This record gives sequence, structure tokens and C-alpha cells, in this order.
Amino acid sequence: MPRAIRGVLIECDPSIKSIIMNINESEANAYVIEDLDDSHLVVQESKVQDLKRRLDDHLKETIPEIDRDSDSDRDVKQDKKGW
Amino acid sequence: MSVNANSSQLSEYLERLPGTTFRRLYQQPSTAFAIFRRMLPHLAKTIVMAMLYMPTPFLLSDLEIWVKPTAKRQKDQALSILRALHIIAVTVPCRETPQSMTLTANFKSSLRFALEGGGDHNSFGVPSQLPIAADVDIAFLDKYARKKWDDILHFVVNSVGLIDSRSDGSNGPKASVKDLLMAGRLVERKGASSTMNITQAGFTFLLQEANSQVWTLLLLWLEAADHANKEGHHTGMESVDMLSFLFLLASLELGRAYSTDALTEPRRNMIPYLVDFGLIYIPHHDRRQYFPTRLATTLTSSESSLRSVSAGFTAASEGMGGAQDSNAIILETNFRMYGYTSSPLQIAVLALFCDLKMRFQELVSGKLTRQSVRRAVDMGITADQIISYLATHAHEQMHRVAASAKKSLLPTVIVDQIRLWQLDTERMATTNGFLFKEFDDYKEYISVVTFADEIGVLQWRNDRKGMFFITYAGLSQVKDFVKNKNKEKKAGK
Amino acid sequence: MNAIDGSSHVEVNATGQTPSLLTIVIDTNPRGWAALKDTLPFSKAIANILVFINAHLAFGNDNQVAVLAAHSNKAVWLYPKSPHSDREPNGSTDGDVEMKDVDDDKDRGNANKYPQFSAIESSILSSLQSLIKSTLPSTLPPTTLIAGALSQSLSHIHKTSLSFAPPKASTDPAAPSTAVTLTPSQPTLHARILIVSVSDSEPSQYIPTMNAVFAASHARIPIDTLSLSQHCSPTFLQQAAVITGGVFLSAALNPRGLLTYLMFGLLADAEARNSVTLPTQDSVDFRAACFCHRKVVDTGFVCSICLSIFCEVPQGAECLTCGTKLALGSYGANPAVVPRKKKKRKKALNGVMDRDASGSAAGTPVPG
Amino acid sequence: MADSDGEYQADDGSDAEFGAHQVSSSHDTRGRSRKDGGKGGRKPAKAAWEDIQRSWDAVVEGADGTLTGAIEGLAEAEKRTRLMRDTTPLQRGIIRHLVLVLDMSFYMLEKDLLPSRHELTMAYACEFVREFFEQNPISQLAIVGMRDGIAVRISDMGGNPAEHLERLQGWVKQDPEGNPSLQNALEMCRGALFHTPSHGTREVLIIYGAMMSSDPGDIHETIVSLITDKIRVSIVGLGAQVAICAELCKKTNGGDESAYNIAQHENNFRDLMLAVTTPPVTRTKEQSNASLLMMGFPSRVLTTGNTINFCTCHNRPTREGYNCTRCGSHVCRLPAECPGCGLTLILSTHLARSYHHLFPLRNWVEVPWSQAHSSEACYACLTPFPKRDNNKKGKDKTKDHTKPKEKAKGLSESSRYACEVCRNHFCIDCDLFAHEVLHNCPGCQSDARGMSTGEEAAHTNGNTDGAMEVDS
Repeated sequence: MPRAIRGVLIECDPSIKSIIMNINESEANAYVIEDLDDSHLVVQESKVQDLKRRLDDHLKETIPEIDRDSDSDRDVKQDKKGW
Repeated sequence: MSVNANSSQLSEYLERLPGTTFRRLYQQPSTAFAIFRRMLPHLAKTIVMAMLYMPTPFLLSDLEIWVKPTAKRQKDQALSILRALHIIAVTVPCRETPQSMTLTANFKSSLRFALEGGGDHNSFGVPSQLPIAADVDIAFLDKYARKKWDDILHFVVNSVGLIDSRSDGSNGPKASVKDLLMAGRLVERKGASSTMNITQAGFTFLLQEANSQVWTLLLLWLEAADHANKEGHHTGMESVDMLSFLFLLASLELGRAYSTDALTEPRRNMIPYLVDFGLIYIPHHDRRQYFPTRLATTLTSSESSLRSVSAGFTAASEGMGGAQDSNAIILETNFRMYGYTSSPLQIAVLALFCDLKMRFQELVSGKLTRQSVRRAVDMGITADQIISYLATHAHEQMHRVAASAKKSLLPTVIVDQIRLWQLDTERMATTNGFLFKEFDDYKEYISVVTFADEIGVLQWRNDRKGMFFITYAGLSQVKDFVKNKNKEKKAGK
Repeated sequence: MNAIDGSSHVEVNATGQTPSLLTIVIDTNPRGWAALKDTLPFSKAIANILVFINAHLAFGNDNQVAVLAAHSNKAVWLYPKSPHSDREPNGSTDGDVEMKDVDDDKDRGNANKYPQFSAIESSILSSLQSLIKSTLPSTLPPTTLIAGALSQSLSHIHKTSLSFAPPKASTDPAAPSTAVTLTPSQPTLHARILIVSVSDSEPSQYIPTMNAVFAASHARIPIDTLSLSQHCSPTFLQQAAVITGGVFLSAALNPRGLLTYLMFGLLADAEARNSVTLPTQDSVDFRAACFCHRKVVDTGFVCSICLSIFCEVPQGAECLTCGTKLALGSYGANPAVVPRKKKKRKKALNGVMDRDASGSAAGTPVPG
Repeated sequence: MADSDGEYQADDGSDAEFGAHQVSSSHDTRGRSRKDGGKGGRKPAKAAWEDIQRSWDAVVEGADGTLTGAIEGLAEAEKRTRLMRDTTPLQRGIIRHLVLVLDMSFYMLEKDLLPSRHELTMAYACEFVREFFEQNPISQLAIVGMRDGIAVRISDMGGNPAEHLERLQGWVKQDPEGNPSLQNALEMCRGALFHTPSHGTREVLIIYGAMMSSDPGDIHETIVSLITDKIRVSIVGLGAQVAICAELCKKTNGGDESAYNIAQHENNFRDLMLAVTTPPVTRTKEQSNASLLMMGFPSRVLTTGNTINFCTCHNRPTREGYNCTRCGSHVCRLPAECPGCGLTLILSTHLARSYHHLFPLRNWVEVPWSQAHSSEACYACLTPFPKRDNNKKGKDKTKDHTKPKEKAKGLSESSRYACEVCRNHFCIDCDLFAHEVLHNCPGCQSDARGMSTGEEAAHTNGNTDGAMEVDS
């Protein structure tokens, strides 16, 4: 008899996934139900919002803010590099 | 050719209606005509026209031959829309007679009436015999409609809080319209303070082109009326009748007076609302005639003609401090944006997703940046909305260049980048549902996963691990399937 | 992220439905319609055609229509009205859809008809009436001026499409003078011509008709034909349909079913034609008639100067049209010998080549 | 002007030292140029920048003080000048054999024509091929390139535009290199045209970007043999005039110098090239070698049921096609030469397509205001004409300076153009359309009276009644 587990399927890049796994480990596996493959995993439904917030925080730390009041072409290039 | 985007709300609304409603709707030739014109993809129109004067049912096998194999997708799409709108009826497959389709009786006779004329349905409006005031010309009507509609938009935009309330002394739309906007959750009152706040639906609304905005509002109105009727309030209006009156308005001629006397009681009740929306104009001196405005007569127009219409609109509203609807955005591949406008409304809308740098008389320039787009996305505006806004308001020159160079209207770089910026914020896609695992044997797994795939609820599968994920909605069906399987298995044993 | 790669660029095109201009040429030859009197009276046919026009307009608001009558002695505009025929004082000369004579309709109080439709109908009917009034039974040439009607409609289409075309502004970076695209850009207007024919093709109109047909094929305007007459076969129009990629339908067997023919076979515009199978002609007669005996030939002789066609070698090998003395090439083989050289040879070997010279005069092919 | 001409060609001389082989444009270039200079330099040897056109001089402010009228006038004048050609019915070589020679030497890398000479030439060559077969459906074409001092064959003599275009496409991406050799190219043309039947014309069109030619032998001998073979050469030069080209054109065209033209700018280049698609006028009895050709006029057949035919020309399965009227071979498209028996198979419509060259539509005349009152709108397209401006002052002003100027350009002051036969008035766009594409007068064709009364009518439009008849 198969088992059906309620959860949320998350599809993301491998890089993001590894961040999520990192968060998961630091929180004693409170989030992830099943690690499916490189780009998929199933997490607890109740924890999704929390996870998203934490992921955002994490990304904000790693992605640099870009100087915004710029109007020259050079800056446009910088913008492109930024993302 | 797919149904254009802005008619999708209407088609969603229509497709929810039951068949009996359609039968009543199609009693009016103007309605059948308007739905034919506005709601159908090109191939569907061709099919309907081919069947209109055909004495016998059209065999599906003949249709198969008639439509080229390369256009099978369009054909299937056309048929499904035609069925959803109850325009055609397809016989149930059975062995003796081949499957065929016919136009539904009401639609057929109404569309015939629309093309041939005749009958006494009066569904294309009864012109007023009374003398028309000299000052009510097309320019006047355009100006009137523009003002009414701008008031509504300003009310929505002001709630963003990006610009100060207008100083030109207009006091915004009527309370009934405000209520409607709130009921439709385009704006909402946050907390105890009386300030209005725009919602995501409100942004969607703002970024649409005028025609879709009108439809959005009208559909809200229809739904509100439905709702009120259900709760037992007697509004004297019925959504079916309202809808067919709207289609009637769409087939009227701009600049001509029509008689209110010929209207039925419920329709006369609708008139004050339509005046509030700016769809019709009633002169003060004589309340027995009404004039449809451009907002009404273009309700069932196609996209490209709307472009020319809005150009005419702009021309008519010159001297009113610019027009919100002018096709006046130039987008360059270096992310610069130039908007030829001085209307505070359009500037406010642009400021939602664009870093405005400079403002001149009738020109604002700015740049799309990651921040500006992200800010918009955080507010709930989607990348697609931004793109479609830019596309609908693109400058005539961009249309020309795109048409002559056979390129897409907006630079592809920019379109992709806007989408990428949005994706930036959505590093993961989430789907609620169920993970199935621990199957007894591989055969069982395969049969269940195939079933899930067939009914279209499968999200992810891994045959090696013997696991798959289905959407929330699919659970009951898959569960039943597994149960049946087990029963069979037990019975087999 | 994967959603965005080169393959899935979401094109944001502004192209909605391309407007389509339908030009209908109605063959109003009185003799032709008289022959059809029992099966399909003219008034009934016009009523059917009007429904067809309305159906075309119903496809979208920016679809346009133009109607001409190819009469026996003239070709005239029915819609939009030509200011030549009746000098209206208000001068509604614009080819726009909104006719100004809408006001005339008012007294009819037609609430049962879409305003645009009734405007067009009244225009067509009144023009037709004045056309019929002006036709005198005494002066009735058996011809129908199809070529003239085609020429006028093509000029009109040309002008209309000019107004739709992107202007060739010099400031345009994609100015067509420098950036030459190998494929012509997408048309901004789908135009097509439908001829409702009741009479024969008139041989004297062959060249003008063909000129018009080539102009149409150049502009990629399909010419469709619906032939109603049982006795006549408009051969030129049959060829026109093949050359321009149009549809040729013969409703001769059942002219009463005119509307069904129109709605099923001929309503599809350029866009729908991509996805719908069109009726095709099994075989098209492309044989030519010779200029000398009017005999239909499948193999003939052509004058290399004026391209006249002969069924046999004309007398004295002289072209009957342009009077040029024609050399008789050796058919099929390559006549590599330059005649002047032949002369030389003849001079040198006069006696020896005698047989050869007499041979060519009799018209036998000279081996290369 | 004479001075500058001389200077140019002196430059040619020094340029020519490039060539490792014998250079043909050196000494007599100078001699000739001086002689020509004396005549006043009538030839279009000017570079675009030499001919100073102050566009602001040409613009005259309209009566209302705006420029719109003047700009429209200029556009109209430009259209009109294209139309003003000789329309006397001339005998023309309808069956043509033409070799298109493209310069693919490093001179073509120049970017004085945008995007570059080479790219533009290739694009126009494709257009030329299409237009050529549109205008001359029963003619043949071959394409040769000049590159690396030799002549390369791009496509063989043939009557199918698709094949030529395919071959041309293959060369678009290849960068031009090396020196061009006129002589080699001409010899190859001579070879290609040698076997063509004498009833057709033999022509060569050269697109020449270089200022010199690097030839293996004496090019004058080649010119002499071209004359013997009755091959006419016309050249479109890019840049500046080259003496040997002028000589080549003059000698092979019986002393007529109009066959050598220098492209002034992109549009002019295109016009010059496409002008060659019009069949050439037959000049002398000697040159035309009229003959009677045997041709087949097959009917189109469709295979019935599930059968499929193989065409004999490409060995491809087809459903529709044409059967040779003599031997019954199945060919898939026309015009073609029957692969079985060699009979020329054409459609009668192909012949009809060429008739308008033989009987061109006569030019329409300008209509002065005095006669303009009879029409309100263009007869053909129903576009309303401008009404006469009754404002006296405005009229006087127009008379003062704009009118004589417009007259000179052949522009109608009332924007009306009249066909002299049917007396109907047309607008400039219809004028252009009727003469360039339609080759019919919509007015004459729409009036039976004009046709039946008129010898005149029939002649103007070239529709000799019953001249041609197809089975009816």
C-alpha cells in the first residue's frame, strides 16, 4: 500500500536548493520532508512562508545592492552584471 | 490566432454561465453578433459562418478534412470555445450515425437576423426622433467619456499614494462606483484610517488598456448585481439582461441619439450606472434620449482597431491636459523609457515600475532598473503586466519599426530582463500537494503514475525512486484509483 | 530560470487581427442575368451577396469592403460611391466606412440592423438602381468589362494598403533603402477580390485582364471567382485564380445555393486560408488560341518579336501581326549557327549549298 | 566639372598599378578623359557628393507658412519623374539571355554604400533575379562573379528564379577578396551566351565596384569578339567612372553610351539595376534575328485518387503538373524545356505577361486648374482631389515661384493626371501604379464606348482588339 504525504513541492535551482538544505540543517530538519533530486524537494506546508523569508534574508546578504541614482551607460552595464 | 488577452475576463465570466442563460442571451441578435465578433478566434468565426446557412448538420469528419492538418490545434481550440459559449452543439458519439455538429438554434437565428436585418427585435437600438442639441458632437462625447473615466482611474491611482490628490477640482467618481471598486477589491480600506490602498487586482486593473478596464468594471457590476439578487435585494436588474444591453450598446453608432422610451424598465434602471461609468451621456435638457460614448461603442472592437480608436480619442481630448491613453511610450534596448505624456495619471502609472529621471513638458524619461521592477513586483505587479502595459502603450513609431522589420514590438532583451528580474524574487516555485511513495511493486507504481499523468495532476516523478508528486486537487481521483486497484487485486486473489 | 532561454522568447507582438479588405466585383451583364432569371433572379443574388458582405464585416470592425459592378458598357463603383456618377452636394467622397448618407436611413428607423450594414446596403442598392436605370436595351454589347473593374479595384486596394503601410520615413533606422530584407515584410492589410461572374470571358479583353491579374499576383492579392452561368466558362478568371492563388468555384449546377457557396467556399480570408483547405480546380485550360485561325492549339509557333501565336507556319514565314520576316529555327535543337556566317558560307560555296538554301525556303528544319 | 573628371581618372591610373597583370585602364584613360571633359562631361560620372544638392533650396514655404505642402510636392515630383519615360511602342527583345556579373573583389568591402557594397549588391541581385523573371518570364539568366582575378560561375543559364536565388544565397556570407578581372568575366559570359539561340538577345550586366581590372591579356580583343557575338554589355559602376568600362559599353551598344551608369546612392543603384529588367529595345534589323519558335501550351493536370506522378525535371513526386504536349513527359513547373523532347513548354499567360513591354501604357498628362473642375476624386481609387484654392492671394503666391518650378518637374498643379484617351483624372499614386504595375488604364478599361469607338483607345493601351484569344 503506497503512502501519500501532504506537503509542498518546491522546484528551484540547485544553488537555491543547497541554501535551503543549509537552513534546514541549521534548524534540525524542521522544514524538509523529502529530498527528491537536485532541483526538487518536499517541505512542510506550514513552514513554507517561514522558509521563504529566511531564504530572502539569506539572499539579501549575498547579493550586493547596486548604486541606483546613476544615469550613464556605464551604470547600465553594472546593473546587468548585478543580477 | 488566440483570443486576445483582454477578452479573457469576459470569456471567463461567460463560460461560467449556464446553458440556459446563453439561450436567453442569444435571443438578441446584437448579443449573438457581439459575441461572435468579440469572443471567437478567427478560425472559429470562419467555421460558424460556413455553418450558418448550411441546411444539414456539419459532420465532424468533414470538418477534419476541411481544416488542414497543420491547423489542428487551432481547430480544437476553436471547437472548445464554440462549445463553451454554447454556439455549437455536438452530437453524442454513437455507432449508427457519424458525429456531427450544429449551431444552437437561438444563436443561428439571431446571427442570421443580425446579418440579414429584419425581424422586430429592436436589438440594435431605437434611434431617437427628437432633435439633437448642436453641441453634442463626437468630440464632446469623447471629452465627456474621457473625463468620467479618468476620474475613476484617478481614484484608483490616488490610493497608491504616489501622487497628491488632484488639484483640478474634480471630486472623483460617484459613491456607487467607489463601492463597486471596493467590492471588487481593486482598492481596499486599510485599518481604521480612511486611506484607500490599492490591491494587486487594482494594479492589474490600472495596467490594462481602457477597453479591458471598462470590461473589468462592468463585470464587477454584473457580479454585484448577481450577488444582490441572490441575497434577495430587488435591484430590478438581471445580469443576463444587463449583459445583452451592454452588447446592444456596443453595436450603436457614436454621435447618434437613441431613444430611452424604447427601453424596457430594467434597462432604464441601468442607465444611471452607465452614465456614472461614462459609457453613455444623457443631455440635461432632454432625458428621453441617450448618446453612447466611445467607451460603449468600442466594447466589442478588436485590438488593432482600438489602437486607432484611442488615437482618435487622443486627438479628441487634446487641450484637456494630455491623454492617458495616447500611444506614447518608447522603450529602447538600453532600458531607457520615454513617455510622451504630461498626464499625471500616466506618469503615476509609469512611476510604479520605472525610475523616472526627468520630466519635461509632455515628456518624461526614465529607466527600467532592477530596483524599480522589483519594487513593482513587491507591490504585486507581475512582469507580464508591466510588459503588456508597455506593449499596449507603445509609441506609434515602435509599431512601425516592428512591423517593417518583422520584429517583436518591445525589444526582446528588455522583455526577458523584466521577466528575469521577477524570477529573481521567486527563487522557487511551490506547489501544494501530496507525495506518493513506498509502492509495493514497480508495476503498481507505474499504473498509478500513468493514471496521474493522464488526468493531468502529476507534478514530478522519479521512476527510479518510485515516487511522484501530485497537486492538491488530484488527490481524490488518485486515491480512488488506488483503492479500485486494490479491490481488483483482492478480487483477483 | 529555465523558462527563459532562446527558445521561449515570448514575443510581444502588437499584431491582432490584420484588417482585411474584400473587393467584390459583380458581373451585371443583363444578358447573363436574364439567362439565370428562372433559377436565381438578380435581386435575390444581390440580397445574398449583401449577406455575404455583412458576414465579412462581422469578422472584425476594421474589415472593409468595396463593391464594383462590371457592367456591359462600363465598370462603376457601387460602394464606396463614386462622386462621378452622382454629384452629391454633400460630397461624401471619402472611402471611409462611415458614409454620410446615414441620415437618410433615419426615417426608416431601422433598429433591427447594425448601422454599418444598413449604410453599405443602401449605398449599394441605390448605385445599382441608377446603374440599371441608365442601361438602355438598345445598346447592349455582349461583353462585361471585367478588366476595367479589376483595374479599378486594384488601384483602390493599392491606395488603401498605402495608407496602412508603415511610412518610409527617412529618419527610420530601418529605412528600406539600406536595410534590404530578403523576405518582404508582413502585409498590413489582407486584400482579396471576389468576382461573381455570369458571362463569358471576352477574348478582346485578354491582355488587359491578364495585366490586371499579374498586377494582383504581384501584390499577392488572390482573385476568387464564383461562376454562376451554366453555359459560359470564364476561362480568364479560371486562369486568374490559378495565377493569384485564388479560388475558382462554379455554382452553375445549383445557382440557388449561391449563399452557401459564398459562405463556405469564399468567406475565408487570407488568415483563415492558412488553416482551411480550399477547393481546387482539377485541371485548368491553359491552351492558347492561335492568331491566324482562332484554333485552340496545344503546340504552336510563336513569333519571337511580338509573341503572336500561330497554329502553323504562316505564309512566306512572315509574322501576320508585326510583319517581320521570320527565320524558321530548328525546333528543339540549339540553332547555334549565326545566320551571317551562313551567308558567308553560301557565298563561298554557292553551287554546293544550293540544295540547302532551297530546303530552308520550303520550311524544313535545318539541322544545326 | 571637367577638371574633377580628369583628376579622378588620373587616380585610376595610379590605382591600376596594383594589378600584377596587364592593366587596361591606364594610358588611354587619361587621353579619353580629356576629350570627354571637353564635351562637358554629360556622363553620370559624378560621385554623390560632387553633385551638391542643397535640399533647403528646393523647399518652398507654402502659402500657409508650413512646409507640408512643399514636402508632399517633392515626394510627388520624385514619383512623377520615375514615370516620365518614353512610351512609344518599340520593338523589344522579349526573349533574353542575360549574364549578371557581380564584382566580388576586395573593392566591394567599401562601406560607402550601406551596409556595405557587397551586402547591398547581393541583396539587390536577389531582387534583380526576381524582378527579371517577373518581367521576362520566357528569358534565361546566368550569374558570374569576379573574384581573386578569375571569374567564378555562380549559377548556370536557366529560367528558374528559385535556383538562381539559392546559389546567390551561398555567396552572400563569403567576404569578397582579390582583384576583379573584367576580361575573364567577359570571356566566361561569351562562353555562356555562345550557344544561345539567335532569336533572343545576348546581354551582360556588370556590377563593377573596382577602379581597375587585372586581366591576363588584351581586353580590347575581348571587346571585339563581344561585338562579333552581338553581346551587349551594360555596367553599373560604384564609386567613379572607369574608362575601360565606358569604352566597353559604348562599343558593344553600337555607340550608345547610356549603358554605363554610376550609382550615386543606394536608391539610385537599385533603380539602375532594376532598369535592366525592362527588355531592351531592338535597334537595327541586323541585331534582331526574328524567328518562329515552336512552343507547347500544356494544361495543368491533377492526379486523381491516390496516385502520384514523378516529374521528369526533378524526379520529385508531385500531384499537380503539366504534360508535354508533344511527348507527354510530366513536368512540375513552367516555363521549362521538356526534358524528353526539348520542346519549350510555357503557359500562354507567360506570353501575356510580356505584352505590356510591347505596348506600353501612354503617359498621362498634367491637368491644369482650368480643367480640374470636372473631377472631384481619383477615378480609380476614389481619393478626393484637393479643391482649388480660391484664396486669391495664395494663388498669386503660387504663381510667383512655385508654379514654374513644378511645371518643370512634370508635376500637376491640381494633383490630377489625365489619361488622354478616356479623359479621366487620376491621382499620382494610381498614375504610378497603373504605369509600373498594372499597365492598364482603369478609365479606358471601364468604358466600353472608349474601347469600341477607339482605334485610338486600343492602340494606346496596346490592346489590338482580338489580338490574342484563349480558348473560351
